[in-house]
Amino acid sequence: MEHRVYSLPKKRMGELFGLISSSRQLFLPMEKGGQFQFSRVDEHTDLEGVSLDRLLTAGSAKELFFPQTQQIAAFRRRGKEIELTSAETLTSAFVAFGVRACDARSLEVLDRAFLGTPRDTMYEEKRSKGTVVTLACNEPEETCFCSVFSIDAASPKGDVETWIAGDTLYWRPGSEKGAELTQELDALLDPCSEEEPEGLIQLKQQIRSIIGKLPLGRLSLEQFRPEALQELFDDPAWQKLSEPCIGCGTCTFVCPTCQCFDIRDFDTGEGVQRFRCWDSCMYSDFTTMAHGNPRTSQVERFRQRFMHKLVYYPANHDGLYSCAGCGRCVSKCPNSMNMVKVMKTLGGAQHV
Amino acid sequence: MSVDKQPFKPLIAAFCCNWCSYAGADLAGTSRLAYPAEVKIIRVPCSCRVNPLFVLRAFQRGADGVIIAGCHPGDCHYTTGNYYARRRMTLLFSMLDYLGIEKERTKLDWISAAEGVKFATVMNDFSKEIHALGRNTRFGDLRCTTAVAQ
Amino acid sequence: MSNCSCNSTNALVPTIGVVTDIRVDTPDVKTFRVTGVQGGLCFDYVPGQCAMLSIPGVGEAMFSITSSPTNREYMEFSIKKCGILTDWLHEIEPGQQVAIRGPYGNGFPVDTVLKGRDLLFIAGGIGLAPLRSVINYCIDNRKDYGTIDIVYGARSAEDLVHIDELKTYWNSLENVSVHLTIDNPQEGWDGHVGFVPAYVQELGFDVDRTVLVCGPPIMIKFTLASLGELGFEKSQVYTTMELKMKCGIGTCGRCNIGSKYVCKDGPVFRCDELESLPAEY
Amino acid sequence: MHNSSCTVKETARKILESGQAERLLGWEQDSSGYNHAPAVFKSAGELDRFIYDRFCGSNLSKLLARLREAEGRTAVLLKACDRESFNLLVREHRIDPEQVHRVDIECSGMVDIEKLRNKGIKGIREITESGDELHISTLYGEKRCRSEEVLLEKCLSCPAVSSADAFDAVGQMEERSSLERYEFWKEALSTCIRCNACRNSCPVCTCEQCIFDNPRSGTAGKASADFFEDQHFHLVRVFHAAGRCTDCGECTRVCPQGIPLYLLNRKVIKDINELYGELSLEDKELGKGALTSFSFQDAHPDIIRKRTGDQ
Amino acid sequence: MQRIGVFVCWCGSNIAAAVDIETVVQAMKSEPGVVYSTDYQYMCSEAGQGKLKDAVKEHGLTGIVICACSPRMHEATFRNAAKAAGVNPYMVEIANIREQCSWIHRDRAEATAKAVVLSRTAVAKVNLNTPLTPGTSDVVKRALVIGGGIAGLQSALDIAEAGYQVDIVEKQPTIGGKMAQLDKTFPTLDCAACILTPKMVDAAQHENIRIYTYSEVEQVSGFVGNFSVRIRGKARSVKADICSGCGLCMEKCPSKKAKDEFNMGLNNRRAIYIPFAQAIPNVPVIDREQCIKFKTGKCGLCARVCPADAVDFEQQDSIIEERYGAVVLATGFHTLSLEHYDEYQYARQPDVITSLELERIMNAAGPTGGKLLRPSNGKAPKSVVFVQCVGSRDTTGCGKTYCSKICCMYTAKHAMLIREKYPEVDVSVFYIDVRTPGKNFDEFYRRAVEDYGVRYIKGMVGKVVPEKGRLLVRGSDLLDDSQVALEADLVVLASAVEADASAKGLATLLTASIDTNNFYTEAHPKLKPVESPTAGVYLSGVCQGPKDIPETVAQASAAAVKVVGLLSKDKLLSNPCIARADELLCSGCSNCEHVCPYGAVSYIEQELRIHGRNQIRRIAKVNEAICQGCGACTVVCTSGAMDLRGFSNSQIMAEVDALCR
Repeated sequence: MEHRVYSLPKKRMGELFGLISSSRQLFLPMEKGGQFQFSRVDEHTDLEGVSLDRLLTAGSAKELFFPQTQQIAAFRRRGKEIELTSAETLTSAFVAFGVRACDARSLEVLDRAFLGTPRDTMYEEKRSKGTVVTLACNEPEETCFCSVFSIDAASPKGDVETWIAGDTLYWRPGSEKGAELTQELDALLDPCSEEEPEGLIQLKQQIRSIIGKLPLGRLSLEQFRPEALQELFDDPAWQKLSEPCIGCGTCTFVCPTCQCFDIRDFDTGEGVQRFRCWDSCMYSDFTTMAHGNPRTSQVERFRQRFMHKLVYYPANHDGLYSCAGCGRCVSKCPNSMNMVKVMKTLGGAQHV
Repeated sequence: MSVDKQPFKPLIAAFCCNWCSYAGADLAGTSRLAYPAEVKIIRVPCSCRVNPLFVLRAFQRGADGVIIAGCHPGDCHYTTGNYYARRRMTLLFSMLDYLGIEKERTKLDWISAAEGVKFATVMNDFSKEIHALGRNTRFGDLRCTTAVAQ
Repeated sequence: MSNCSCNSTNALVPTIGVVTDIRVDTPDVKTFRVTGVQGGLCFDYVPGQCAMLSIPGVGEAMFSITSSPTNREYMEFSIKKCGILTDWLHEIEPGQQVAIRGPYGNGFPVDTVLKGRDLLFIAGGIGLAPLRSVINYCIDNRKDYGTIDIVYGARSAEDLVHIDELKTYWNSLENVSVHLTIDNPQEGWDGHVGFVPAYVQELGFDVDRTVLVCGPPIMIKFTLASLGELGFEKSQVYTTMELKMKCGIGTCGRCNIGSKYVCKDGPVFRCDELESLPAEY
Repeated sequence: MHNSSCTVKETARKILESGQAERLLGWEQDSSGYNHAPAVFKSAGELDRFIYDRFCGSNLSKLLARLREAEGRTAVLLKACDRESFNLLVREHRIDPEQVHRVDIECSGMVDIEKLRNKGIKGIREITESGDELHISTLYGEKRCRSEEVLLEKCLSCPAVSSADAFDAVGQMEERSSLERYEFWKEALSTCIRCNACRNSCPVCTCEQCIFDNPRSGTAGKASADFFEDQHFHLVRVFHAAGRCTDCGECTRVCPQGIPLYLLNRKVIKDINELYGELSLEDKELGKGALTSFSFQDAHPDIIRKRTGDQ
Repeated sequence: MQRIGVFVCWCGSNIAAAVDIETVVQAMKSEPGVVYSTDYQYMCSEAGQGKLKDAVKEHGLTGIVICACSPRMHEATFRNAAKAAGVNPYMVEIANIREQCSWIHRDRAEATAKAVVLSRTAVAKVNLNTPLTPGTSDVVKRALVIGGGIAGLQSALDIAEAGYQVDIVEKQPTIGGKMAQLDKTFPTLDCAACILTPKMVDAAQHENIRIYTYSEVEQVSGFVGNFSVRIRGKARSVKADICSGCGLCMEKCPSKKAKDEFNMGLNNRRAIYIPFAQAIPNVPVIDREQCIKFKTGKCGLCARVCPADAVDFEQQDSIIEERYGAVVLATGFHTLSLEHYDEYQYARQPDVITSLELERIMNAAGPTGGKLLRPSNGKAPKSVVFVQCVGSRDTTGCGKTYCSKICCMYTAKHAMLIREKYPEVDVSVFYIDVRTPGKNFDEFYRRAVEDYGVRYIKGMVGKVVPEKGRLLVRGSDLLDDSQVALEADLVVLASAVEADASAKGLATLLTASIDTNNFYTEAHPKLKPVESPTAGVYLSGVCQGPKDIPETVAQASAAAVKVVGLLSKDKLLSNPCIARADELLCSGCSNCEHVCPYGAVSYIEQELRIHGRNQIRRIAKVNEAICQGCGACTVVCTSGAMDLRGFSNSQIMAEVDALCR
């Protein structure tokens, strides 16, 4: 079912945020400590910090659904006894506003990883309580390559899709959840008369024309097929590619689709809290087990990350790549090594 | 919560070198020189054994003040340990201060085995300072102490 | 804070079990008997599946269940001392509670492929642990399976786990043969001496059996070669890779070998499947 | 910068052609025009992709330390700010100077692409330099920017580039009240995602295994459950670098969250300078640092308490 | 996991009066690892220790916590009790609930709560304790004494008398040192040679003593109980074993221009010479820089006249390698060079001399045959002015900041001796303070002033000006608040005592630390004044700091006792609470080596297997015989590779955690 488009004067967005946050938690891209992050907004928040012009938050919207640390359980030990004192806490309903198309796609990638069998109930809980309001990318960056993965930044899929065209915010529910939220905001949102208002059509055209000009827009995925797995795995280029890699976790932590985690215990003195936290396949001890480590060199770890995104994941998920082309790794890698360079090097002759 | 109404009972970790300050504390005890029970001593061979990690750990685990006591300069059982400790702790205290953690929460003092009186005085004074500062809310670990403010 | 003991649907939240008995197998292997706090099994499982044991504050690790699910009273884990958690487990006494979650992985195809087949079990060292579950399952459902041959070796006689069961129980059963070997000669050992792969070749089994192998990677490698020489196909051979499991549910990102996830697609693999994967295990 | 870029490339070529070194550690050009990655060049032929321009901020010393076990000599290009870290790595035996052909190169300051972006410049397609101005061609039109406005933080205190005092910002921070400092750092450090970019790029952090990674250290931690853990991580990181940090600026450059880590490192350097001054010649010869040496006259830590500025 | 037993002591009412014992006992029962918790009136008593031993047996304890008095009191007691019960003594920890709890806290609830915390802290530590065993090492039963002055001789003689072998290494051609140059000694005025030379002979003839003169220590390795030392014996050019010491060679030697060092350069000696008549060994040495044969190849007169054919121009340095269990440093001092003290005209005026030069002038065997004569013209002086503190207590940076300690007394001695022998000579002394703390010292000084009429002027000399063949000494008289100018024929400067130049090099060889003045640092300024911080290295005499002869001898004997104590052991037991580096974590940075006060850390290249690959790594190794367990190294080790047994990082952190819980 196609939902209709609503509009709201841009200057009344503050009211919109107020209304949303009155019933649900609201997360918006805000400037904090010089960086752009999704931050919780409530009635006390100064909306000055809200930044919808800046394309990407430093970290992705993933952290709203799969936080960097998340408690699993708590225990108390007394003598030989172990008591399970609490399990995960429940999440209240929330809205993530201003999620870009790439981040929205990444949730689809995470869904497939976390919501298979067995289901990851912690993620499921967050996912079911969160409503994703996307925002079209008026000014894509040179680091963007979402179009390579057939993502349309001009029409970002989400529970609600929004656009800021000039002085107007256009709003279109994209799911039941989105429709529900839209209903709650009835008082503010004006249904548009046309199916697609003129301003919106223009904006989409404008965005698509820029996307057509993006320098990374023509990367090829042709080589990255499950059949080529072994060939890619054995490619000698990994050695050279991984040379600058210092084994930090920056790319994995800013990546919207990276999902690796570790489970750790923290002894508070009173009890033990078991939590999970992001981990990175780039870390030297990531796969260290009692019996050894199957990936002892950085080149193996480096290969694992990119093979996972470009080959292993699609092989298991109907060809869906575990990369959304957001470009965060392109701009954040300390030593300027990234997905794009990997794709260019291994992607065959068309890039040379 | 009712917790707030209880009078503030600080927790002070005191790292004492085995040869001078720990003996000084013993002398204070032998001389029945009182100092607050919130001061609790950890014995280390030398003040230079005190890793800044231990100091940070104490704060993380809810200590309100940390004091390190060693032999007077020139008297170190290992000749030079306290000189290294002095530099380390000066820089550590400075960094803690720089991060906005009250500088009165950390202290280093030289207490010899003969200075039972000094031991008690130093601990009494330090404890007074910590009482005046109140609970440590600027460095800790939320999971370890419910008292740390949000 | 809710005080639940806990009916959480979260696959990462364990339940509490209790260690009721500890048996010393070798100088560095002990077998732990675990039941639910109220007795009985903590959960149902099939042979070859694993469980995550943990002591909160110490660590969490995956172990294959070495008892057979036909035993409804308790589960057993044979655990080698090799890390922080296992060091700790080796120190505990009966009555100690542990956190446990599972079962994880696919298990051996005991009710499908293996049914009606002659079986050859080949294990080295602690590698007997997962196979023991299958062996006992087959013995308890004796009519469903053909002959059973067990080739088992360890560094020395002291390092053979479950030695009593091997010598006095399994070996006494009809159509069950136990072939033991140790790496180097030693006093008081009158059995076979030599590495497992060589022994397998020496014993020269017919190729109509289905083989289940578990042990150190180097042993598996050479055993596969020996089996190949005897004419076995890789597709007749199963092994388990539970050492690579971490979260147990295939999401933490560690267990993949190429596009296969040990937690989801394994830990039991047929060797021809394994062969098609990148050599990163 | 163009001239020196050609000279550096020429130098690199000579080194590889003459066999003075088996390989050369430099930078490889990226089509973005700014995202140049450190790279190892093994022959003069590979130097086609060599680049040295305004976007080669990374310090190659750490990567050099990783090449320790490579056969034969490695040539390395060292900017002024990188030389001290090189020296430290030699001092701490992480680099064998016998195995290194060291080339000191000139630098007139490196551009911080983040600063450029923060100026609202988006969709960068090409950057050219003209005098002290950068001309940036973007998807959204032509932009200009004075290069000195977008230099990396470390360049602002480099004597070759700027006359600014490296410790001004630290001094200003010290002037603030204790509570203000606390609030500042709480905000700054709580954005830390513990990606370890600062640590892994730091030439001083060359432990075989970091205590934060070692489950037996008692301090292991991967991610922060609260701000205090970030505080702890950065305190320990800075403290472990105390007396060794050469202010090469890598941590600040690489932080994906833009945390002003230099304010921490420079504070320690400032303290050491003010409290202990230069090392004695003898200590220097022995390879000691500020925390592995002492003087009988060193100040008592109470000097910190006597500082002005209350809560 | 341990099986820990907790024993809470009442200490009669000392603890029980302030602490509720039962609460502590009960609280410990739920602590991790504790399998038994009990109390007793006096744990340290036989019965208490018996209770401990019984509990170990009954409960299979592996760790023990005693909640009682200070570990400084009874740690050893309980460790021994544990040992007797079959538990490693280092598995015992003491919770100090008396000195640090019951004796200082009056509020019973508060004291009890604290006792619980202290006890659980000890439990937390014991949980991480590991059994430790002291290391052992062999002791080579031979001592090395470096320096053959009175200090070295005394140490050597005492060690030899105790029955141990001693080698003395002396860099001069003869033993005897500075004392041999002295004329009389204060305050008794007995002749130095008369008391020294018998000792020299004793040493030379002692069956347990070997003397290497004209020799220097070149290399030292090893550690307490087992030092390997390389000694270079410089070529004398005279075969010591066949030389009879007849002296013919010296008489005939045509090279006569060398300054006689023994006489402080006041006269000349031959190129082949024996420093002084009673020198030991009584074997000449050829000064190759002065010898005509060595310079031109011609001459060789000495060889021709030698009846024993002992002269050997071809002689090479000899190298002696020997192992020692202990080393005594007795390198002594020299006097500060006064070349730069222009105001005193020392370098320009021959009649401005140092006190040691005066010693030689006054000595009957000296250049003037004991007559007080001016070096410039050989005439008797009418007026002598002494200046004290030349280069001592000097904060201008020119000299030394310390007091040289002996100058006040020897100046009084000189003044007195001159006045006694030459009553017609005026003697004045410029001084800052007169320091005479010693037996009969002040009396001695007063005698100089009161009985011998030496004029003491409190004040410093500003300038010495040559005037009409005499010297005008300008100074201030602080007591009189006036400027004074004295005419003198001889000005004697009490130049500062300075550590011998060899001290620094030896300190490096032996990792014995020196202070800013190059005096050796003692292991503890009060309690270990004759030990250096390096185990097995002892200090004797002025090399440790200025002192007079009796003090030097006292210290020398003290050092000897320490050496004897060490050599009397067959094996050395080392403290097991020492540092150890985890080789897989060590990154070889050397920072631990830099801070170790004992030189216990060294680096080796070791092949390690990492991820199935062999790698050669530079890693730290702690010498267990040398490490004293201070822990300085552990804190500079950022990776935590270096840890201290008994006080490990994890133990202390566990204590912190338990304490803050």
